[in-house]
Amino acid sequence: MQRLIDRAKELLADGTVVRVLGWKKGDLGFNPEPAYFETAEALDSDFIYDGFCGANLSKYMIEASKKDGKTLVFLKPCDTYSFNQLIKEHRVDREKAYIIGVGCKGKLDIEKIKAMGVKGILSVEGASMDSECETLTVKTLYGDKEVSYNEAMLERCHVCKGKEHQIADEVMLESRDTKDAERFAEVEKIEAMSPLEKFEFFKKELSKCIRCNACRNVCPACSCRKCVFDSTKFDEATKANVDSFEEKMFHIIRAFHVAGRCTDCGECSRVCPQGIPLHLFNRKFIKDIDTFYGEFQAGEDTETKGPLTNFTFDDVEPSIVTERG
Amino acid sequence: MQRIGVFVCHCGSNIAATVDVKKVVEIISQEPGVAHCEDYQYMCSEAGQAKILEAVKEKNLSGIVVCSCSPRMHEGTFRKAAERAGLNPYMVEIANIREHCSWIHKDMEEATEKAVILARAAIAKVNLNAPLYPGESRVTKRALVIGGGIAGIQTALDIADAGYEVDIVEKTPSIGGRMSQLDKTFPTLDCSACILTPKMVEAAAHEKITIYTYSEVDKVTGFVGDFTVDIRKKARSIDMDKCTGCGVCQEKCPSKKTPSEFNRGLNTRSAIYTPFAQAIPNVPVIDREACIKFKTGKCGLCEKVCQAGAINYEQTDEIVTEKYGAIVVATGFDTIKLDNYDEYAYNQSPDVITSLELERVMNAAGPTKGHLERLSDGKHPEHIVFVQCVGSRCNDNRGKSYCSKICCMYTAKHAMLIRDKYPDVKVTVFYIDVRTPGKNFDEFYRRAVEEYGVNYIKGQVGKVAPQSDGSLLVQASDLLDNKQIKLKADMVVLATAIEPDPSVRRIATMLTASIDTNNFLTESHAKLRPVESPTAGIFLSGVCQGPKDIPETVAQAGAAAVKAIGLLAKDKLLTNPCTAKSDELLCNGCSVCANVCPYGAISYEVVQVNDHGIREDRRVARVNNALCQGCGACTVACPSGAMDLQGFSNRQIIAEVDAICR
Amino acid sequence: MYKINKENLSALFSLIAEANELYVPVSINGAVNFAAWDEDVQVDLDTLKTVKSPKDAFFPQSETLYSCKRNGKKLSITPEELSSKDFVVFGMKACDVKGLAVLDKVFLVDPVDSYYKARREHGIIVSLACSQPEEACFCNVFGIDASSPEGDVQVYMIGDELFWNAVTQKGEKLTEQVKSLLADTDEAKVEEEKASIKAIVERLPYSNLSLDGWGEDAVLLDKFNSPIWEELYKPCLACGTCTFVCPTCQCYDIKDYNTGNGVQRYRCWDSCMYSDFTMMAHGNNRTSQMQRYRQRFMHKLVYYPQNNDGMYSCVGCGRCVDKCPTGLNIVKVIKAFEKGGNK
Amino acid sequence: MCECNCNHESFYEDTLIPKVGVVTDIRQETPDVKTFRVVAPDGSKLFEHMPGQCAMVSVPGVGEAMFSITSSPTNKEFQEFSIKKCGVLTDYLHAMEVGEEITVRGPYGNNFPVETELKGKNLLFIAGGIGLAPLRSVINYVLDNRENYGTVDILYGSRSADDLVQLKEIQEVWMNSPNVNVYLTIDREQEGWDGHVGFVPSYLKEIGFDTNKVALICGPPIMIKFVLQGLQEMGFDKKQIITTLELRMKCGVGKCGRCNIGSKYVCKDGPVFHCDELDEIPAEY
Amino acid sequence: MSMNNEFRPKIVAFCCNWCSYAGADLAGSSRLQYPADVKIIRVPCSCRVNPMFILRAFEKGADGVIMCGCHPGDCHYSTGNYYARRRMTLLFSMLEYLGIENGRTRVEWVSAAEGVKFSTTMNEFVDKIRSLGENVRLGDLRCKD
Repeated sequence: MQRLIDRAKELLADGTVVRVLGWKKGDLGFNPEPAYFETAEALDSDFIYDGFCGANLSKYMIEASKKDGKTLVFLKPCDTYSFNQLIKEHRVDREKAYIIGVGCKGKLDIEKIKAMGVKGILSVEGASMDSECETLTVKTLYGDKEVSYNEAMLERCHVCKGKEHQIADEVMLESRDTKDAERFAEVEKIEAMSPLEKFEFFKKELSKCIRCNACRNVCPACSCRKCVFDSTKFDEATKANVDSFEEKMFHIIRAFHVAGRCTDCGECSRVCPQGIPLHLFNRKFIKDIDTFYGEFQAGEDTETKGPLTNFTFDDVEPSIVTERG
Repeated sequence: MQRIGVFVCHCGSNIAATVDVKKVVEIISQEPGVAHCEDYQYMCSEAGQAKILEAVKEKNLSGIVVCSCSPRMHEGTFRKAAERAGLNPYMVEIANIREHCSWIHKDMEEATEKAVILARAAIAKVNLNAPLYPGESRVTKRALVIGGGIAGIQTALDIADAGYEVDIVEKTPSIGGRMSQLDKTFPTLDCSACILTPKMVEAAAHEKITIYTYSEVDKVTGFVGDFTVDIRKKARSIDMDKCTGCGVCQEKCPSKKTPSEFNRGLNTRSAIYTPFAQAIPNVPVIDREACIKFKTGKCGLCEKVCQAGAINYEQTDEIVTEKYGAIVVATGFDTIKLDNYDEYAYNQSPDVITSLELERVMNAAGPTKGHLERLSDGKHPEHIVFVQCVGSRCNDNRGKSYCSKICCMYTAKHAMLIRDKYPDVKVTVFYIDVRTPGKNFDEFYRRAVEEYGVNYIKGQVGKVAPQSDGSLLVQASDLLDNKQIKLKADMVVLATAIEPDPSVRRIATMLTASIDTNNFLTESHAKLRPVESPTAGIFLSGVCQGPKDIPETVAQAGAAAVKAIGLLAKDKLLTNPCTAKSDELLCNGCSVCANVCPYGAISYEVVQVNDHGIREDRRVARVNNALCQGCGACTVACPSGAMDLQGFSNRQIIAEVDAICR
Repeated sequence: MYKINKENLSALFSLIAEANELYVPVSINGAVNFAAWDEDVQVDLDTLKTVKSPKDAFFPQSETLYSCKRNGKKLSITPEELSSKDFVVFGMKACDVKGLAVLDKVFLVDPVDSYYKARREHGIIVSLACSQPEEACFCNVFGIDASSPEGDVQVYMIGDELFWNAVTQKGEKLTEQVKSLLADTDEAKVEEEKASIKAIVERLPYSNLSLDGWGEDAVLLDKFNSPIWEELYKPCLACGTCTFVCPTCQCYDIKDYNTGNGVQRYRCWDSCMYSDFTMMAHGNNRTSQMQRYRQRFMHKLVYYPQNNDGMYSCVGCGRCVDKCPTGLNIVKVIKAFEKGGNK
Repeated sequence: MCECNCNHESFYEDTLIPKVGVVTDIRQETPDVKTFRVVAPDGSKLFEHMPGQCAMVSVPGVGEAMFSITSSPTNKEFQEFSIKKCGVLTDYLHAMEVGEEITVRGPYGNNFPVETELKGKNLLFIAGGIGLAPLRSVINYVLDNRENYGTVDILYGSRSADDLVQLKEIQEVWMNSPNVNVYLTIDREQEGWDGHVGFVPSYLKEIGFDTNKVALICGPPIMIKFVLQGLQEMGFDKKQIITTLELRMKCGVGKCGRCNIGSKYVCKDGPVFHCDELDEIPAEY
Repeated sequence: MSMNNEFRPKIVAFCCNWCSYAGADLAGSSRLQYPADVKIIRVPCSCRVNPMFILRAFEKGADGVIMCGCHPGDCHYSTGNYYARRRMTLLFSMLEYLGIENGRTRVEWVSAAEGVKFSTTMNEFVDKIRSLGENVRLGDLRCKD
């Protein structure tokens, strides 16, 4: 981590960048926040990069692109897909970014640690990039607990897209291979359910939704200046939290709008205060796109036409859905 | 919020018989925003339109809903009426309560309820309508005629005479079409070739007309006034400029076994051939399927004998791309296949022929040099039986439901000609009805019966059975005497139904012109716009629109020409104002809309915006209204809803959905 | 003081549910929230904090105010019926109960909100002491005693037993209804538990948070104009998580829903963090996220206290600390100002 | 359930539940301003109010917005709202016909202190454009209780002569009332206008009022800013100047959180403020 | 709605102006019957149909939604229906994934000549929706009162 700070200071000092977009230490040791640093002092005192720095900083680059001067941004391998996609959509300015691709050993989900019954967490040791990242020692008000690093990882890290950065000016720190699950396994499990089971499953999950919009606002693909659900364009800005329909509409359309653009960065599921596995919507579209139109990974590059802005003459007919079922 | 006037049309009894129009008015009057509601017999009539004008003036209306026939029928009429009333023409919406309601439902209560809902949807939409203003587009002063039969030739001549360039595309090696296959024409008995050939020559010689024979339309893009068409000139294997039309190649060609298309397969032709002697252009083509050179690589005789050196085996298809302001479809017809009519033994006996084949038999240039003879053995026939309505007016799905219109007359013609030339031949005609509506038609038919002693029997032929002695046994019912009869005949001539040329489907698709279930091209209005397709800039000439005889075809060809001339005479056309429009405050500049636009109508620019106090430079989409055709692909691709389609906006469609589902 | 064995909880709930609607913390696929009780739900009293505070039992996230029908040009209005059935919210924590006191000062002051008032009148609160407070808790900072929650009935979960102490008349009435299941007991164990809770509270990481410079006596414009806000707001996503999990946030929107047969005018939670919150026909009071971010905390820590005799509009439940997607929260705000000399 | 729409006596009354109002008169004031007269379906007045108060006018399914009540409380028959066409709801209202029904709830907010502070005082009204709407209520109240107040000066300006609202009343009633001076101005020269031309703040300076007055001002923010400067230059104390804020409100009852500025809720504690009070709250209005 | 003996579904049909709407017109002028439950909304092209419209219809109480456009290759705007085809395939697949009954949504390509196909399709679709019954999984309960 010190290497990151030193390199950032260098780039600030030599004028390559005028600010640094990274993570700032939280007050509890496991709640860092995305932050801008403009001085060496600030970097020294507040910068952090460890297992809890899950936040994908690429979306912040939309605002940073409007500012004068270059911004140094730290992007994990999975974040770089989002950044590429944002370049493709003209939402960020490549010229305004100095990208340090930063290694990743899998990011942690404090909610998962809590779900293991660990209460009153004061600090977590073993999450720094310097450590082995195999076991975490959790100090709590009610004694110390040992937790497996792997088991505390975010869902997305178990289906990691790989250690490669898709775009970067330089790469620092080693990454670790964390993939130990099939990306579409969960989707397939649902696909195998009966219609009623599927419906009950999603109904239950979506009944938790509080329409806080965290999933949308954190999503690098949901970069609309004004979401259709906030504008009058579709007369659909209703805000009501009614189980019967609103959430379904919101989540289906949100997933549809990011279909072919979603890089599967997993931020939506990470931030959902109710722990709704929102990636299951996006990943379903990804799976369908792969099946129907050939494999496609959004954010692999900045040029390719997305699957929904493309077609072939012999695409499958919509009736495939009925025939398949 | 509009002040809306709703007008419910009875359409005589077309609507009013199934929809309780008064009740619709009663219910709709109570809808919010409806300031006026009335019904009328015929809204499209002058008096009906006057009602709109009056109500707009009196009630200060700002939006109009007409509950009537399909908007494809009268949307334009009512838009014009609104314009005369001082409203923007796009403040009109049509609720289609005829084609989509009264005509397909029987239960009055149900149909009325549906009519109310359709009206509500239109009201909901018009509430969100905004005035739209058309832009302008230029007109290419050149017309394309697809099909080089009498219809196409006549249309081309008329357009060319008015001073505009015309191209004819004909798929066979020569222009002339079906008419060139006919022997004589009713009711005057002129020689068909004698009246057609001069027209063919005139067309070929006309400086404004370019003829592409052995060619097909490959691709059509663009829109009224500005079509771009790719014409595929199929490889003729002959250099047209060099060929002198001497005909030696055809004589020498060793491959002579191909059934002649022109003679309806009654005899054969060579692999290198002109379809008939008077063909225009008088340049042969090589049928590569039949040509020995193409099949085996050996031969090349024609090349050797051609003194002009016109044979070119290397020739390939050539694509000519040309721009047109108007397109006339004149693709004509063919007779239906008789595979479903085993009872007539058409496939079993060569002596059962179609009327069109009889034309060739009777023709001096035909397979029998004009001698009437049995094709099986060349024997002079003693008795010929004509069977009417073969595949026409059919109520099962073996044939066509419509009347082919020309059969009664040409059968009378055939019978008369045979009796005139061969008084010894007995002629019997089995008919269901004899239809002779036309100038001098009935007189003509009566002459056949009265002067020439043709035996007309009202009845249906049940079976034609070839006999071992080479004759045919015709079993029929005599409907007037109500008895079964059996006749011995030497030849049976089937008045086979006609159907649009099969190529028309592909052409209609390219032109986005509508066709009906029988593959006839649909006219824009059955009565009032019979020669125009609903697709702007596409006109209909001849049998492609419906069965007709020659004078009717020529009349329609002229009418189509006049419509095309009317279009070409304009310097500019008003463009459809229902184009996409981007709200720059919502636009993300993500380019997704441009990615799906088929017209390249969307570009991006950086503009300074004031978004509720936030001033910044943004990359935003701009729509070129001259290029945008209003498909709406961009509006769905746009995630933020910044891109919307004027006239079919998101909120308008949602308002319709809501109104329907409420 | 009464007690009941935990094994009998289900019987207790079904007895309560006989005469009342009953809301309890229910776990749905791992997320615990208050929900209507029935025999099939998975009651979870061990998780300290529900994701959403139980405020929506009293101030629902969405509620219809009235329906409006149009008949020709005539309008008719049918107000929604007020809640008239008693309901019990079982397991509210001290902070959540205090949260209602904060809402009371909004909804029960003139003009009184009838919908909220009806629910308050019919709502019976069974509060549960926090035997294991967690790291994000700082209710003590606002003078709330986690070991002795307010409410109509206080409940303690100690070992295998649940201790039941009716505090108010409503509480007594409820106690009567379930008395058949309760056994008399003394307060010894409860006192022990209280002391234990207090001891833990003292060790909480935020227990010493200082509110100096905030509240009734804050210099409003100094705080408002402080440059510190500029430093704090940037990671904010402008989502509504903090406001929707908060027990004291009360901002709402009033909107129409067209059902096809008429219009339902409903009220739903809104968030002052949303970019379009103050966007109104006549203009927009707060156009930047900094302004909106500042508004939320100024309201909780300055405006509200100044209007309500020093009572803060924060109860230290720590839900925003737990749930903010980018690690922002009210504690960080208070600390930042402390570091900046409370200016 | 009660299906009546006149009174809800059998019902609880919640301030969020509106009353049905019938539009009995619509006057086109300017090209984009109409004045709507509203009464209860039984013909009675919807409610009583004080000058400066506002009400929420709504068309169900279309929208709801706050408008100041422009009629004077001394009018015992009806309420009036002068509404400028500027959005979905106002578009709808402008398309309405006499006899249609809307919903109204209120009155909301505080009022100009006509019964306390202003009594016996000389009054100076300064309005720009549609800003006359709330002041008209006060002016008519004052004129109807003429003996309770001193001199009345009215300075009113608009973009053009066509944009002056309530012109008929100004000319026929106000100009003919005792001890009332009306000063009209328009921004730019216009054919057929022989009155003053120029912006309100500069006209204010030209006229030059003495400070023995209370000034009541309402208009676009830019006008208020310069009028305030002008008045202070003339020696007015901020305590002598009363204004009413733009109606950026939603619930009207000080709870929904939108118009919360500092410790004030504009809809409840305002919209009428003394200018010195405004200095004490954050500049978010 | 379904109270009086027979269930009358609400069905929204989006028809492109050039092919399917004309096909529906032809069905009309050919007097080919199909149930009045079907209400047609005219759109310029199938690519104008936003998934929001379809979900909106279900929200407001539709029991089935069918989209008709020109046959692939025949689009008046040349490519519109290709985009529509991908959009609808993905949307329908998602709806199926969410447990919405298969068959409540359908896409059919109907040309202007296919009046018979239009009416047959509508008859089939109405039968299908009748067999599926009322749409409860995607409707907004507030619209049911």
